[in-house]
Amino acid sequence: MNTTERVGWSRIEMAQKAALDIPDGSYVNLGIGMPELIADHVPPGIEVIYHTENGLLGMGPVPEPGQEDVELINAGKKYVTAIKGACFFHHADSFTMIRGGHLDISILGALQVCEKGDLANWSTGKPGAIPAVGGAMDLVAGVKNVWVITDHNTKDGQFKLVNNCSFPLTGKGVVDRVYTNLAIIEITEEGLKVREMAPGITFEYLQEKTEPKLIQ
Amino acid sequence: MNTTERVGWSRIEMAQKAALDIPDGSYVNLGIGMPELIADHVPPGIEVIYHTENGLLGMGPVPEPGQEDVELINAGKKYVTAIKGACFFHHADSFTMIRGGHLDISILGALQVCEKGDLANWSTGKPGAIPAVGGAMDLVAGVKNVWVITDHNTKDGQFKLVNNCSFPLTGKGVVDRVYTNLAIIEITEEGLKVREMAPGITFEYLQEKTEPKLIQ
Amino acid sequence: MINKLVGSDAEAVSDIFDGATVMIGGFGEAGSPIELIHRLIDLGSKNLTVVSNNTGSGNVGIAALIANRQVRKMICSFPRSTNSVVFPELYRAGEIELELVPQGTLAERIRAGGAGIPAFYTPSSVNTPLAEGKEQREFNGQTYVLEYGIKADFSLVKCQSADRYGNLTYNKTARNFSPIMCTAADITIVQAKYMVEAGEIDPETVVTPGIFVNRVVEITDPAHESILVASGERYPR
Amino acid sequence: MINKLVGSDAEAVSDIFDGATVMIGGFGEAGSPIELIHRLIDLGSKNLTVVSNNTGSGNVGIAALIANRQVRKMICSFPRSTNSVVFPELYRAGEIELELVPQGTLAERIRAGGAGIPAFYTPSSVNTPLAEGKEQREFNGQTYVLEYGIKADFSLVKCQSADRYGNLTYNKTARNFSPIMCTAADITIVQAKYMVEAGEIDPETVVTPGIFVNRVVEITDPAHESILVASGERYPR
Repeated sequence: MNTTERVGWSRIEMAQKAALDIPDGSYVNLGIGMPELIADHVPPGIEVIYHTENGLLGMGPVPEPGQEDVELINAGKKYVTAIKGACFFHHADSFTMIRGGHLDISILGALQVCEKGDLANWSTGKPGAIPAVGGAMDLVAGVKNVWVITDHNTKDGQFKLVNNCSFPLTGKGVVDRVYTNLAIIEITEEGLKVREMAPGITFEYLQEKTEPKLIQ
Repeated sequence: MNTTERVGWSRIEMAQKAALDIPDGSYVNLGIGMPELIADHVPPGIEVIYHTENGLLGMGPVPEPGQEDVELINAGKKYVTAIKGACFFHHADSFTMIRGGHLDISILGALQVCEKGDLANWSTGKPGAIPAVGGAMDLVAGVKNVWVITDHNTKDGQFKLVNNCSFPLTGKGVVDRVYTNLAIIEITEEGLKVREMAPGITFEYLQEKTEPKLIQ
Repeated sequence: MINKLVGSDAEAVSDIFDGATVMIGGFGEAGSPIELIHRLIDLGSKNLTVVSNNTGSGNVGIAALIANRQVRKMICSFPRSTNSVVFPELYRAGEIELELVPQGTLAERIRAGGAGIPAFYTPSSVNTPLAEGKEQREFNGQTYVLEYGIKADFSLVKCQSADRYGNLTYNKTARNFSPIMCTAADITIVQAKYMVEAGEIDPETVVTPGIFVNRVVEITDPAHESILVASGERYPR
Repeated sequence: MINKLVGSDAEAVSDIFDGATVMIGGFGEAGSPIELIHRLIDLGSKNLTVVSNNTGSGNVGIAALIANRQVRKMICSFPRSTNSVVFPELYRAGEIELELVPQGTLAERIRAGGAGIPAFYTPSSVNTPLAEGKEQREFNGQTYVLEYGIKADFSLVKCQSADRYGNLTYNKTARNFSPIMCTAADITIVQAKYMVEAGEIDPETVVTPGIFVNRVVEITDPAHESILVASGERYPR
């Protein structure tokens, strides 16, 4: 398998696809990494409020150079800004929002997602790896809709959409939808249902890159 | 028994006695009724911070006439003021202070106190009585020191310091000290220990007015 | 654009259904959302379970809601106060149910409901009649009672300032149960004394973040329960 | 007169004993009380259990405390970050213990410890390795895991403004764990950027009420972890 050539949607296009699905007025938590790109692609006229679990509702864009504030950061510890109408709060209140089901959408990265919606995204379980979980287990347990945005396969061509996760779980049966470079896939009672495929991607190709049987 | 003539300390004197025992810098919650009198008798030079469980730390004295604010009240729903350095908070935070053991002293009224420190102060258990508990059970469960201030006997001469409470309990083994019109009594492992008697009160008289055996 | 301001108090409460659980902010009259309660009386929804620290006084506000026979059950800590006549009469007549909860346990149960915590252990009420029939357990040699989170279909609260996002501030001890009730309801309905522009409330001083609020109605000059009671007001008149 | 201001940061931490449990505020560098941590390094107390979301970066602050072999065990959610080398090395060598806790569970356990709640149920971590060996229970058909409140002997936090009563405000996302840590320790020690007169902080906007604070020291110009790390600073030098 050629692992250097990118197939299907670019990272930006993936973020655009996810951004288009966010309803107006949603409260959204974006995970570290690729999910962060999504905020840049929400269409004009749609107002989305971003929550960052370290204590800010109403997170704004990255600050202008020179305007960074070491005490205004997001969960990825990057500098951010606060919109007009934002508010700050402590961690117990922040996770009241998460665990209490007040957020509409959590968009996360993934190591593996299984056809039942199990998510593994915090640890490869390798000996010597430093386990670090952060807020991921709280997000998947509490937020109403959990979306994953990830490359369809690993860099060395392994499945990320699997029959059963081999890595330690973040949560069981929690993922509702997956955005990859190849397709948008809904996790349904019946299994993985393909909603949309990237231009040039055939169903057969997609199935080849996916361990569980897909529903067209 | 003559029930109209008051014996021993006046209510003011009882409040003075209790006030003198409050260490400088204490955080204190005063119950509704007689305990409220205590704040007026703390000696100059002693700073006490009053907590009222409806959401104010740093409660000040009763406002000047005409200065009442219907949104600044204490747990007894009376108008109060706030000192410089006060703060307002919601009920879950207020009972974090109480249940979490952050308050130094809770001073309450009582229907009955038993020699093991059980307190009954919220219900006579009579049919037709409307049960109402408020914050009393939280206060006795959480505050470091629980003091009771009460007349030594009921208006019709019944014991209030009893072998066993007949009224429904507020808490078991929670009272540390009782201030009455006749005496100041410590609740100890050995039983009720008389620390001080009001002028003119003999130990024999005090024992006669008290069901459990007193320790001199 | 997010804008939680609704046109009227009547509209704000219009979907409170028969059998709903409704949390109502306030400790005594401080923080009691009288106008929202009166619109709920106008609406006439029946068989409500009401979670509120008290049962009101006189014949206005919560007391009037109870008098109008809209409340099947009260969950509260102190259903008795000066000028409180409506609840005691119905309770003695066996016509209203009461779940009496210690005030701190009530607060914690509401907070737990809002925070996704189904149950917790507390030392309050152990060895008292209010712990009877409840599961108990020892931790570090001390006994605790298991209590459950409470959630509501609706919360009705009064605040001081609100913006279009639903960010709220309160006034002094009128804050009491309202911030936690905002977190524990499917639909939180707020009457605000002042509507302000987004950003006018310093982000450091927001008490209720807007995520917990669904609807805000501006009531610039809210009635005060004690003044209504003193003047013998009844609702409905 | 109540006055919680103490003379120096060294004095503020001087009774932190060997074997103590110490909560340290901060999420990454935001809110990390570097000066108090460095004074704890000067003091040299050993066998500490440290509760903090992260394990620090570079060779200053929490990372330096760990590097100085004062920490027996870390209770945290994310012991890994850019420029984090000290903890990973010791952890791989089996020379420091780790209790990994989901971030929201960590926050709730600290809050519970401060609020007198010995234990609670949470949905977070169910069906994951972090729930293994823990008691589980169903409520309304969903599975939850039992988690315990955490208390500490000391909490070290950084705030923005403080008065003599110990009332505190914070700065933006530097607030994070500090308000709940203040409630959960026997002795809460605070480094404040500004000491202000009692009453200067609006009573509506106090974030940590003074009852939760024992000692305050003014550190007008606190160091920033990222700047120290970028310039290759080590503590002790």
